[in-house]
Amino acid sequence: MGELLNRDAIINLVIFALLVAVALGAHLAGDGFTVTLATKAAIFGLAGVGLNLALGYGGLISFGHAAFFGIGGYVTGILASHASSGMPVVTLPFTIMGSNEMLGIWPVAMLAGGVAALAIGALSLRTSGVYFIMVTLAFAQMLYYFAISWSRYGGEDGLSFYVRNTFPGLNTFAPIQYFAICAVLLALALVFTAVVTQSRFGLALQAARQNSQRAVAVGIRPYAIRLTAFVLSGMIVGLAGSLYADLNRFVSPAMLSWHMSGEIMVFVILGGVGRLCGPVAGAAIYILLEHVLGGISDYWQALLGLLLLGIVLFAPGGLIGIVTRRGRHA
Amino acid sequence: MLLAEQALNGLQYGMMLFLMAAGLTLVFGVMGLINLAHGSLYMTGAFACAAVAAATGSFWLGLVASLAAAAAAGALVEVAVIRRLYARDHLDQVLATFALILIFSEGARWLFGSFPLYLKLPPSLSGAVVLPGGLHYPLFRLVIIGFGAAVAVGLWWLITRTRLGIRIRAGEADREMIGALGVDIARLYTIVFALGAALAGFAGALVGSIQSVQVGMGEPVLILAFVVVVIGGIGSIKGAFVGALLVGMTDTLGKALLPGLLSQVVEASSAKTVGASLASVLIYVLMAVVLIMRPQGLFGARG
Amino acid sequence: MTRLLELRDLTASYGPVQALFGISLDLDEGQVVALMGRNGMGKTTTIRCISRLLPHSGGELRFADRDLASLSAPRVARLGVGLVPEGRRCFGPLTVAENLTVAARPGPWDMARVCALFPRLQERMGQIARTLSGGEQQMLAIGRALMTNPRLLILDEATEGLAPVVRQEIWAGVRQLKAEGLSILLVDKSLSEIASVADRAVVVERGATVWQGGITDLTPDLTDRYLGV
Amino acid sequence: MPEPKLNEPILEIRGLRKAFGALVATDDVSLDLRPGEIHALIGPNGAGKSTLIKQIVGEIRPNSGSIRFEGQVIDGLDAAARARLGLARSFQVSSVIPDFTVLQNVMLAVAGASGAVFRFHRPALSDRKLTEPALFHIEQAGLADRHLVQAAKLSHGERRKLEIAMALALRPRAFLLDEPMAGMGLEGGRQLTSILSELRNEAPILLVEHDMDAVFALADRISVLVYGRIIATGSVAEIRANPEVRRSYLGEDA
Amino acid sequence: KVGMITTLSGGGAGLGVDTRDGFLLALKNAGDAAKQVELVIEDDQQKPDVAVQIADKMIQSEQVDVLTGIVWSNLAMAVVPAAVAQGKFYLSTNAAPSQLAGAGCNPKYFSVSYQNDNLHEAAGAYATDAGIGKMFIMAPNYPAGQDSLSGFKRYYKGEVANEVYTQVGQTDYAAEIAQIRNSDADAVFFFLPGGMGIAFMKQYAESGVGKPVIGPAFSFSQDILPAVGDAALGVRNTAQWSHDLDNPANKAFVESFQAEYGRLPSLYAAQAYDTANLLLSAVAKADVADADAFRAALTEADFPSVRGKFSFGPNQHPIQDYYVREVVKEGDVLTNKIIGPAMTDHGDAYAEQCKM
Ligand SMILES: Nc1ncnc2c1ncn2[C@@H]1O[C@H](COP(=O)(O)OP(=O)(O)OP(=O)(O)O)[C@@H](O)[C@H]1O
Ligand SMILES: Nc1ncnc2c1ncn2[C@@H]1O[C@H](COP(=O)(O)OP(=O)(O)OP(=O)(O)O)[C@@H](O)[C@H]1O
Ligand SMILES: [Mg+2]
Ligand SMILES: [Mg+2]
Repeated sequence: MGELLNRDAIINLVIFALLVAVALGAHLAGDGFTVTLATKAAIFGLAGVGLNLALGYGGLISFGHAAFFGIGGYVTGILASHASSGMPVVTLPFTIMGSNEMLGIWPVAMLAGGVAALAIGALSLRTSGVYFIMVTLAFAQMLYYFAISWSRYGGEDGLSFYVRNTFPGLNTFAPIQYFAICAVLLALALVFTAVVTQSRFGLALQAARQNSQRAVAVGIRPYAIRLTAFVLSGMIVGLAGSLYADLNRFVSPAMLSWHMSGEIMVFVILGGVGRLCGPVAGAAIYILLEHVLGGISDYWQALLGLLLLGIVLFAPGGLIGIVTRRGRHA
Repeated sequence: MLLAEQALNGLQYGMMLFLMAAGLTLVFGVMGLINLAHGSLYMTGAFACAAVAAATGSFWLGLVASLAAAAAAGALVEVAVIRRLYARDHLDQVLATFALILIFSEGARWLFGSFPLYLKLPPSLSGAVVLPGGLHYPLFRLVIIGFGAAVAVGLWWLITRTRLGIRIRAGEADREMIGALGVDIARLYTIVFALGAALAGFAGALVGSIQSVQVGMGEPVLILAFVVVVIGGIGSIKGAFVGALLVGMTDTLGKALLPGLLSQVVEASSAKTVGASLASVLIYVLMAVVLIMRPQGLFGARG
Repeated sequence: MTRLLELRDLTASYGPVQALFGISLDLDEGQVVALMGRNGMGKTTTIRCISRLLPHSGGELRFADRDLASLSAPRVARLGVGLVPEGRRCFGPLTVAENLTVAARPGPWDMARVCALFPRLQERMGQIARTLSGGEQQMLAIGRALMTNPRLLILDEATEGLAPVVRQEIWAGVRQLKAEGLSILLVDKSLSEIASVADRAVVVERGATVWQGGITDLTPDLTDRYLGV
Repeated sequence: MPEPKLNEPILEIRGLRKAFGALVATDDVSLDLRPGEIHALIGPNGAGKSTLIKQIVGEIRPNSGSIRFEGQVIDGLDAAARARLGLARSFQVSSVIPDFTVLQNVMLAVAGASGAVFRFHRPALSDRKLTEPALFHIEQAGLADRHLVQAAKLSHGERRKLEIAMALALRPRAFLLDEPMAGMGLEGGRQLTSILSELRNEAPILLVEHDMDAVFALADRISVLVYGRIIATGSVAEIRANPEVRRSYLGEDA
Repeated sequence: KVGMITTLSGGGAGLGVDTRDGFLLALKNAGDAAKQVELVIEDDQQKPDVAVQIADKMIQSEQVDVLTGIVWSNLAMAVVPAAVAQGKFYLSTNAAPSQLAGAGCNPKYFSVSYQNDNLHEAAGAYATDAGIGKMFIMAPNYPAGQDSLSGFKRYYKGEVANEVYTQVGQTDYAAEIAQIRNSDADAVFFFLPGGMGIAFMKQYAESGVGKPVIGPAFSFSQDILPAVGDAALGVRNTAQWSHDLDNPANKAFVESFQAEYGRLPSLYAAQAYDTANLLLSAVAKADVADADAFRAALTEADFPSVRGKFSFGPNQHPIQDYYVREVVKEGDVLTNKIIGPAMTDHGDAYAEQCKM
């Protein structure tokens, strides 16, 4: 087993290094846009890593993670827009001012994502299987429709905040520097996931996924375990949402839509469910395909569909599964 | 009077939802396959109907074409793709059928272009009739109610009263075992999937003729259909039926009554928009409440 | 007597892991053959191959003068192989009645006869199989296989979890089936019962046939060596 | 928790009742389990034995009646809490974590029993507090050379052994074993018989079993459950001699 | 160098395709004069985030000077502010949200279409002129919908019988139609873009309610009419353009469009056609590199508009005439016919908030 673990570790390192190399190479070649694409891949990868914690390790097939992504994004957008207008976000019961400091925004975005995940998870986890998929979707849809009609922050039109938030010592507007921020956060999330999933908690989480009756019989409460994983997952995805808002300097209800949930899910499945770097590989490939195929034809989505289909049918372990030549694992 | 009409509307909307969800109930509820491409089959039926109706001038031929085209597409998809997915977990099904959506949508756009198509009701089905009590009501909507009820009864009978239905459910419980007992479940599933597809296509044609026939028309339907099936309880035809009516009623009455109710409490101008926002999330609230109270849906066996 | 089932040096694998290394087994029409061996030696795997639930990778597999290698599981079942699998595997969401009818084929076994064999099932006809007691499920699994009116009945630990009285009934049933001319392949741990009903025994060890012969030739030193008794 | 006095029951069931619709599966059952004993629970299929175990471990709620465990009323506790108090059960139909190896399965039981599953940093696989006891119990259950095999790839009998290893790993105050002999094979059954007769010194066992050889060899006391009611409790000899039990359960065998 | 970001895939692709085709047609018709213009086109999939990234790419990698083509307001809000902040010109072929007309106006941002409220205002003005006493008004519950109803009310002097907000993406309107039937309104005004409008019109026609309907051109534009079918016949709708507008530029446009693509042009095609011609007129007069001169050249709006007269107001939004059209059948083809003016030389309500 140790040997295999090592091989997995190497693959994980290679994937991450590839992403960084692409961004650096593009930067040196003066191709800012490719750096932006790599940044997008890193951010979506981060969202996927977050979802993977719930979905891959916990078996919680959430079709509503766009909710946390969007919440992270809106927190960022709202704080940033208040920072530029100088108006406080709320005055009662205490005053919260806007902020355009990433270091200030991130914790709020994660907290908001976590709180939302706590609320949604606490209710949704009463159900299981397909019902869980649908309840999580329902909660995300509620937020989506709410955001569409919430005219104070742009409603369907979304909320634009023109300039990227700041990070001490860096020029966040330079694509490569912003990429660096995202890549470091992604790396931290990967390390965090790796540690957590191998801990006792990770063992219990995976056990609860596969056979909760058995988990109960050895004294583990699956509900508490799952809820914890769901909240951690929501926090990571919230952070990703914040980064994504900053990438575009814009948030809109599209971040909360079921398409977004579906896409995050696709990254995870594409890369390989329950594999550490799977979502990163999945997001990177998806963006690459979208980009390459988009240049080939107007009907590129059909090509993308065919490719995805090929992967599901012939490489059930996702992309990483192809590399390791193994099916899905725990 | 208005309330009566709205109640009738709710009933009719529910029936329409059931018609849209019927094929899904079969494939998702009974066979246990998450088929996101259900909306694509629905779209296929609508396009086939529109194309054939335009070519021949006959709505009825179009309806036949919708059944045939969707069933054929369904059978093809089952044999080429879905068949390999039964044994996989839900995630693979999600990804594969998501891919199918992309292929179907772009394929339809390639064949029919990006502009919505036209489906016209034949004169014998159009216009409004006067119901007892003096209510004017569109004839076609009454027809939809009739179709919905007929499909509900037919499906219920098929699933619970025929050996085909028992075998499908057995296959869903333990596919390998039913094969070991001599039932060729693969062919059975192809048939059932094609049947589900045909129902979807049929619904697409009917609903398309009072809405619009265009690329992407299947997506909102898809989510609604899932909501309906899940509220009712997976695997239960009765549940899907009740779920559809419940969702139809909730949505219609919510839209009709909430803004008015709210404007009695809060100041009028924002009441309209707030009320409308609430109405639009109402069915999701309904679903969440139902599932939190009864985690296996209204009529579901256990999850 | 005609040869009904014949396995010659059968090999099979689960993915990369080989589980069968050479199983040979003969069963004549009307015979009862016991397949014996310790836990994990390949009894169930052999049965899965016969039912074509697991493709074999080498050797020969014939049933009723046909090579089964190219046939699907449902085809083999329709040729007359009735399986009572290890662990029952009743269709949980279906009722008892539905479980019995789902794969029924015409023949001497029908609902009435199965109920006569297991009165307990008669009482629980409308109950969802998932909620049956373990023993009730076992009866249901046997009844379900009988309803397909097989030529060869395969019982993989079919008396597991049954109360002694019921177990005796099942053995009585097996003897009755045998008397009616049904061929039976069975796996069980009760040596005394096997001795009383089986004609032949096949002993497997680490996925290979190590002994096969008449049941009377199965001496205590053999059972000691291969079954750990 | 106060140490229970010798011979005071560890587990005490009083007036338990559970109905599924019209069917009364547990009908006013009272039963106890004393230190150091193996108390066998036998009865026809569908008598309500598994249902009774499920009520004791908290998987299903009785309609009425009460359960005391080591002097404490546990009616309000959920299944996980009861397991952590020291009620270990094995399942009639093997229930293991399919993707885990044998070792991981047993480690899970060790971790669960310790109550400390909310640990996020230390890698579990190299945590000797988990691996050492786990390996010990695997050995005990007779699976020694199979500890790195995925549970899904075990044969039926091996999985039954894993089930036992997990119960052992919980280091419980009482065992509730639902047909542990089933599927064990002759050799495995013999091994298990000797494991169980040792085990009773660690914690008493409520043993549901249809294998009468094992029951008669092991049991200190036997209770017979028929249609949800206990119709007799007594020593092996008493039960074997009971005509009612012979008729409804044992048959001509005994 | 011009970058066009528009919707070419997915459900909303029809509008983007017409935008692209109209624009390309203008370049083609211009012949050599268009040589100076290099056009790159990208699909935004109707997703704001994709649009932003394409804009980034066009600005960073491809170094375009002018951006154009976005169909949807929410995408425009995502792209335009950042693009003009980076010194690029943006010429809108369609979307023109109020934020960009008022306080958020920018010297580099021009709307060649209208301001979003305009068509609704024109409908309001028409309803007043036509002497309709009570109106039932309806729009989806999102900012553009809310703007549309306030735009309508701005110029409607009669009484609003009921104001209803529907769900975005709603496809069944039985409940609203029942409300219309039971209200004492004399006519209905609705703004329901895309498939929503098609569904509403068909269901309304089936319902037999029969109250006259007024709407902005979107639900009756040439790309959608075939799908609505005869249900649209007789509906009055407001627009700043129609294919039967009588001026030479328009005649040439409609003819060449039909010749090139084999279908009637829609409003979006016309707007894009005008946008391209505006651009060409400015390119002929000034170098893009000289932003001030280029802007001045754009402001003159010295091009033959298919709408006849066309000029820019102080916030660089059009001042133009709006017409009432009626849906008619010409042979087998449903199309619009102008029946009269709704407003003349109309600007927009936000111009005074614009400080430029
Ligand atoms: N699904 C599987 N994947 C991989 N290996 C398997 C699988 N099922 C069984 N095996 C292996 O194949 C070998 C034979 O197993 P089999 O189930 O045939 O044994 P058995 O003789 O029936 O034992 P038992 O008496 O315990 O039921 C065992 O070593 C087991 O570990
Ligand atoms: N959820 C349920 N709904 C309805 N009936 C049930 C349910 N669970 C169990 N039963 C019934 O209750 C009775 C007792 O079942 P139980 O599983 O306790 O029997 P058992 O004594 O363990 O039998 P066995 O020895 O065969 O395992 C059976 O008749 C069973 O069918
Ligand atoms: Mg076996
Ligand atoms: Mg039991």
